[in-house]
Amino acid sequence: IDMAVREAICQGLDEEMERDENVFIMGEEVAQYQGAYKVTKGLFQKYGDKRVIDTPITEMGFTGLGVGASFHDLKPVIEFMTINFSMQAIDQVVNGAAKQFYMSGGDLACPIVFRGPNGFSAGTAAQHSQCFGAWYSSCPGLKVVSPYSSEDAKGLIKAAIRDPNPVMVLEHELMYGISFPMSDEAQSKDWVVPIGQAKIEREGTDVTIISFSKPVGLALEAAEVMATKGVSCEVINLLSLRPLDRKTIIASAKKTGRVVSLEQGWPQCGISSEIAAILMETDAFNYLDAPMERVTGADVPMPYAADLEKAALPQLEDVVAAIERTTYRSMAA
Amino acid sequence: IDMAVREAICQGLDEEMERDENVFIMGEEVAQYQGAYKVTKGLFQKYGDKRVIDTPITEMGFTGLGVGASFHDLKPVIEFMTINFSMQAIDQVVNGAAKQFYMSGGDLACPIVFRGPNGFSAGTAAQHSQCFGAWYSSCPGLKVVSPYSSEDAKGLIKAAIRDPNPVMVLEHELMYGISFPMSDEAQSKDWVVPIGQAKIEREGTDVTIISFSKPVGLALEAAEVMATKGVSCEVINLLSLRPLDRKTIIASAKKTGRVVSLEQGWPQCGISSEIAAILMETDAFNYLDAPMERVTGADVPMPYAADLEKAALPQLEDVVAAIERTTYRSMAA
Amino acid sequence: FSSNATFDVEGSFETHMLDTAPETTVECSKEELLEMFELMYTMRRMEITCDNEYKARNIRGFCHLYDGQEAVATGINAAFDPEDSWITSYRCHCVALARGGSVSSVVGELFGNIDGYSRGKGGSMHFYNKANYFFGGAGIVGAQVPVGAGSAFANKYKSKPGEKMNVSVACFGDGAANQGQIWEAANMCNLWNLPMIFCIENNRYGMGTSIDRHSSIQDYYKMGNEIPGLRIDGMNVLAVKEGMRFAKEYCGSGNGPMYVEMMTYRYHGHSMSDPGTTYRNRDEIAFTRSTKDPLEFVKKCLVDAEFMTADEIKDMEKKIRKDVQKEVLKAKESPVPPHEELFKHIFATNLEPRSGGIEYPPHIRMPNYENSFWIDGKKE
Amino acid sequence: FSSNATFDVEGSFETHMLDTAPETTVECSKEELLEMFELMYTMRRMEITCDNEYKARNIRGFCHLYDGQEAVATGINAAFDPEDSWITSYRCHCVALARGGSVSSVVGELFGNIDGYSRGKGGSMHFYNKANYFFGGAGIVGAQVPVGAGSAFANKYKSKPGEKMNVSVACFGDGAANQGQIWEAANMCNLWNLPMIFCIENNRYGMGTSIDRHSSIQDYYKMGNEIPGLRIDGMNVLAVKEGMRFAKEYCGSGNGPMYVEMMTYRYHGHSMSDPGTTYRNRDEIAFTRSTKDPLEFVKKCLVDAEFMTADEIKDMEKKIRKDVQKEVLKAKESPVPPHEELFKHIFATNLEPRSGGIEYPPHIRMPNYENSFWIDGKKE
Ligand SMILES: Cc1ncc(C[n+]2csc(CCOP(=O)(O)OP(=O)(O)O)c2C)c(N)n1
Ligand SMILES: Cc1ncc(C[n+]2csc(CCOP(=O)(O)OP(=O)(O)O)c2C)c(N)n1
Ligand SMILES: [Mg+2]
Ligand SMILES: [Mg+2]
Repeated sequence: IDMAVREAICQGLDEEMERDENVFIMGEEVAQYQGAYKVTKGLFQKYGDKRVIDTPITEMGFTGLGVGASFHDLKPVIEFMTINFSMQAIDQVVNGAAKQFYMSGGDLACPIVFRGPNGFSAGTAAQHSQCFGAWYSSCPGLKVVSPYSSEDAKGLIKAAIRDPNPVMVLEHELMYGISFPMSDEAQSKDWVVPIGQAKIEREGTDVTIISFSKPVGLALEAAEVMATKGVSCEVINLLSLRPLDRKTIIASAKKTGRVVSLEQGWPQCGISSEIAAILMETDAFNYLDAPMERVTGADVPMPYAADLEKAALPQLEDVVAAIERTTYRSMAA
Repeated sequence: IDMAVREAICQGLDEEMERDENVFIMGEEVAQYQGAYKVTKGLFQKYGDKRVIDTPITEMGFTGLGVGASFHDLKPVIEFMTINFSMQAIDQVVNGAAKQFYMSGGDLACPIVFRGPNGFSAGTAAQHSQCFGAWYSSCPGLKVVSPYSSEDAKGLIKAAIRDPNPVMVLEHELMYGISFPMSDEAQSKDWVVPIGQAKIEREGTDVTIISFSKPVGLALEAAEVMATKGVSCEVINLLSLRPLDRKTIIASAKKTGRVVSLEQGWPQCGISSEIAAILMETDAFNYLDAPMERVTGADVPMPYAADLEKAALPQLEDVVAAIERTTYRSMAA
Repeated sequence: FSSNATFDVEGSFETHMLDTAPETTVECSKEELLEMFELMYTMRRMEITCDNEYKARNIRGFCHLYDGQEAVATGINAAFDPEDSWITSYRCHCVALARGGSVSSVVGELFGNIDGYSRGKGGSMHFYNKANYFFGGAGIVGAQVPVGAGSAFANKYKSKPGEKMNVSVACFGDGAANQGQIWEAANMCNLWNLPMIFCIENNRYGMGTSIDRHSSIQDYYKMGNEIPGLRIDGMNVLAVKEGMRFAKEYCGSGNGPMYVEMMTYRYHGHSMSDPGTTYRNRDEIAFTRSTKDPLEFVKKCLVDAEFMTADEIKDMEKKIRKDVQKEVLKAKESPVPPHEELFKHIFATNLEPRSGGIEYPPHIRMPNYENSFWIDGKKE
Repeated sequence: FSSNATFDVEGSFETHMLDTAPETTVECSKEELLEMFELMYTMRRMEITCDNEYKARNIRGFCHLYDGQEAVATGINAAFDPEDSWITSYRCHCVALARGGSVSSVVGELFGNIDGYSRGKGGSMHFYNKANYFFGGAGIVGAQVPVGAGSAFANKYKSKPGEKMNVSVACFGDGAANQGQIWEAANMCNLWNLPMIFCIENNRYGMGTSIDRHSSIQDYYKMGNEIPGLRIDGMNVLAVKEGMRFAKEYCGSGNGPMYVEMMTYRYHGHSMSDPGTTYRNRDEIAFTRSTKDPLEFVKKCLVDAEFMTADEIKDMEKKIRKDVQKEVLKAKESPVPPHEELFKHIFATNLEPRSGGIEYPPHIRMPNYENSFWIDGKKE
């Protein structure tokens, strides 16, 4: 069957709430309104106001409250209406949740899930379009995952809820309505996507395209285009930004010898930068036939006008061009 | 003459306050207490409570207030007692200040300075030791500078105050008490270090060490050690993390063919990662004789115990080892 | 026949921690009342046009409409001097209009055109007009309030001792009102006696959540605790004007800040994606429209004071509708921003509006290889 | 001769928005009062030892001492059940002690030794004891308060309807009290009737800033606005105990949160780098010490009730001083954490304390090349 990403997340939440009565959902408009993007649809009806809780618009407060609740072995799932608003609460996420277990010498774990749509969403301009992949993934103690398909989305939210650590789930608003096939396994209550493992979405031999979240789709499109040109692309869907699956990245880079990274976020100190560093510092480097190319969002606050917005984001031509560059450009002797 | 970094910053502030009565200082304990680290010593006495203002411990509030004041062509200099606390205010810094000019289509500039000690400070553990270089430098619209010496510190704070954009000045607590020689130019009221230009602290021919803030000193030490081993190191003091001076980085990489980056912050998506990406995506790549090495803080929340703390931070041996690795390891054919 | 009339606003106010109160009558000239009506009706028509254009897919993203709340912005505008500062939330089209925008510049922004208020770069939530002391437009709930306090700070900083100060108002919603940064700003304003008005537009819902579910204090004008408060009938533009005159007088005189609560209502859903009928019933909306509509109220005032006849008002409405249409057409003719705008206005070069040139980033990812490498804005 | 005595605490309380109030007398047994004295004196000696050890450079970084405020933590401890949750600021040594720590584990942490409270990883600001419902120790001003509200939330979540709930207290300073997130937490606790006590330890200064310069409301017990408040003489351990009993009863019964203000004083500077004498004068400190010292107060109670003679108290003090010394020596014997601790306890593997093994990062920068490349915790 096919299932939209929105429903896949909701199904994952539902199954985990059924499985463990300590799981509760908290956030703005998650209950009676069913979620600003309807991700939590039906859960308030099913679990009531004890476990599906509408909050005031006070991110710092309810994030801290969730952290405290998690100390009692409850499992809060905190929805940020968009991850942009987590900036108001980022001290609680990073200084509170992420560092907690370590600071306490292992006494006090913080099993909490943060989730919500991350990064670009059409026509919402600079304050509502920031990608937080790089920032959060830089923080030891936090796990950071980012699904692409419905199977990913369900499996990762379930993994996040079962994890005894703070996990940030970076979803993508423009993916909520997209449908993907769900395998039989993925439909089962036991479907969990392990955190820390990337997925090879498409095998290939000539170039590796590494991405996460929505642009994985763009990578797959680009791979199709390149196939018609006789270039075989391997597409890696990172799924987890921390821990980052260096093994898969390195193995694929060694295999194909060419790497293109692709993300919607800003370039400087982004996930692509980190991939460049990994390739530099490991023996993958010796297998590169061309330097890595990065394709990222433009280095500007997101503009509103449609044309500018398009120019600020990686498009198919950009990815294709980058792939082609890696085949022109090659290592210095 | 010699001058401690603390006094150099204070002198810069003083000169700019004298020059422009719209400049004011605001933060916790900046006035009567003379600054938690005594950076603003004497300014309250000289300029009074109109222009040197103690705030309540409400970072989000006074940062927003500073942003609003800047809209009236005042020039707020906001001190964060440490930059860690800017996390409470980061939404105002990034969504407020940094994106403002762009979002308004160029109508509304936000001339504001944020400053304070960034990153590691001895024995203060995980919540008080985070480096924010990478995060802030990823944000278009913000300028980010980080001084090493007293000349840097004075010249950059003055440049920041004169800049019509929001500027984040990342100082280092453990440098405040360190003295450096001040040239005649640097002692003058006209001493301004241009934002966006790196400085070559030491010229060399074999390896380039790129760093910022306190570890520039470590890089210089390592260069001394390597000199005794017959290796000539060029040391780049970035000074500005945004705009990042790619030109100087690239030119030096081309010249020496070997690059080691050095920072105290976490590795993932750090400034070192960005340098790796720059080397990958430009023709500097073709000049590399060995892959770049990064030397960074360990990927852990900062522990308290002295030994662990030391292990969590780059030491001289680490830098030397990395430099030596770049001379062993070389490009694949 | 006098061209001034006196209107009764008795019962429009409640006070908290105040020894004085606004007047219970308001005098208003024909010209002024007409002007208010014109502005309010233009707001109404503009917002309805936005609704249509949004549905026609000419406007994208979020779009928060102000119809129902027009009396608030109009009354504030009438009470304020042009040099008084104003900042509000994302629900800002009509404040942008009041503070020196044309309908075509507002709607043009929503169309993403270069002649839009923010050159097409801001969209619905991001209008600013520095020359007219209008500072947004803020997408982040609550964030505008400390920023507004910064205007109050600047007003005090620049004022001469003893002189009346210009004031600053920050408008925010009932949903925003419990944001911690608002309290942080209130504390500083109170400590430092800043001329600041915290203006809560209580339209009874923060998105789909009614005030009793998100705020433990529902008398918003008392939220300032020891800070004086004033509740105003926000559907009555004359009461708003008088209340804000009072607040401006109080705060501008160095008495410190004030909390002002406007009792109002939004007719539309929260934004265009919200039908606005699942969490409140249609009767409530219809009842408010029929009994409390701020436009009907002004019209009644115009007729009662014999400033205008019903027919004259109809003619005027017709004219305004036409004007709005014309403005929308004009907005549509504006071109979209050229590509180079993408890299313009990231950094200012001085404090004049529109300073700063195009700053090509050092490295641009472009389909065209030739365009992809830049150093200092030039190809490598 | 009864081993119980009744003490007068009349005048130790002020209330806000409350119909009831704490009792004006407190009954206390000899054992209990002795226990309180023992704890308080141990706290005092421990903090003085920390001061010395800091000056001897055996303790690094920040170090915030609690001497002068001992009655607050001790009184809370006496009023609370072990399952009541407790969180406080960085000034947390003595709460850590009250909640199941030994002097050696507290001081050992400050020495950075492996047998320290947090295995040497947390230092002065980071003590936690999950088993004893003690949740820190927080380095970020104000941040502990919403977290404490999370404990209150969990208590309600886990309670059966109609049953008395365990409560949660978050202690914070007068300087912290205007942090916005505290108000955000207060609003939620009030909306949802959470059993939460907001406990302000008003020691009259936030670092070097006196309350009149950082807070527009100086009656902190009224800061909750419509939330009931209670001001307690925080130098009187019996009043603290009675006041907190009252607050626990009130909040635990489902009446919602309470603001509690403890009037107290810190003898030391803010932290070890602050002499604490530039922004307040020595007379103020000396006067408080001589007239309000919380330890002198308990001693007087012990003698007045004829529980102990002055000489017996002296002997007891001597014994405690010796015990503290012994504990410090013990702490010093503990080794520093082995290097592998650097990569331990980054992630938990389950919810039991100390779960999670060593997680070598995938790539470690090490002087030794051989050790520098790792995949999955193994060398490449
Ligand atoms: C910090 C933050 N959290 C959440 C949102 C999403 N959001 C936008 S408007 C809104 C409701 C605000 O309600 P209210 O303050 O009453 O204003 P109104 O829309 O009624 O004018 C929410 C939750 C946001 N923009 N910023
Ligand atoms: C968010 C934040 N801002 C600033 C600091 C630095 N700081 C630590 S303690 C303190 C003063 C707090 O005073 P108060 O709340 O009265 O507590 P007390 O120290 O008196 O116990 C400050 C400013 C911090 N740790 N966190
Ligand atoms: Mg509202
Ligand atoms: Mg205090």
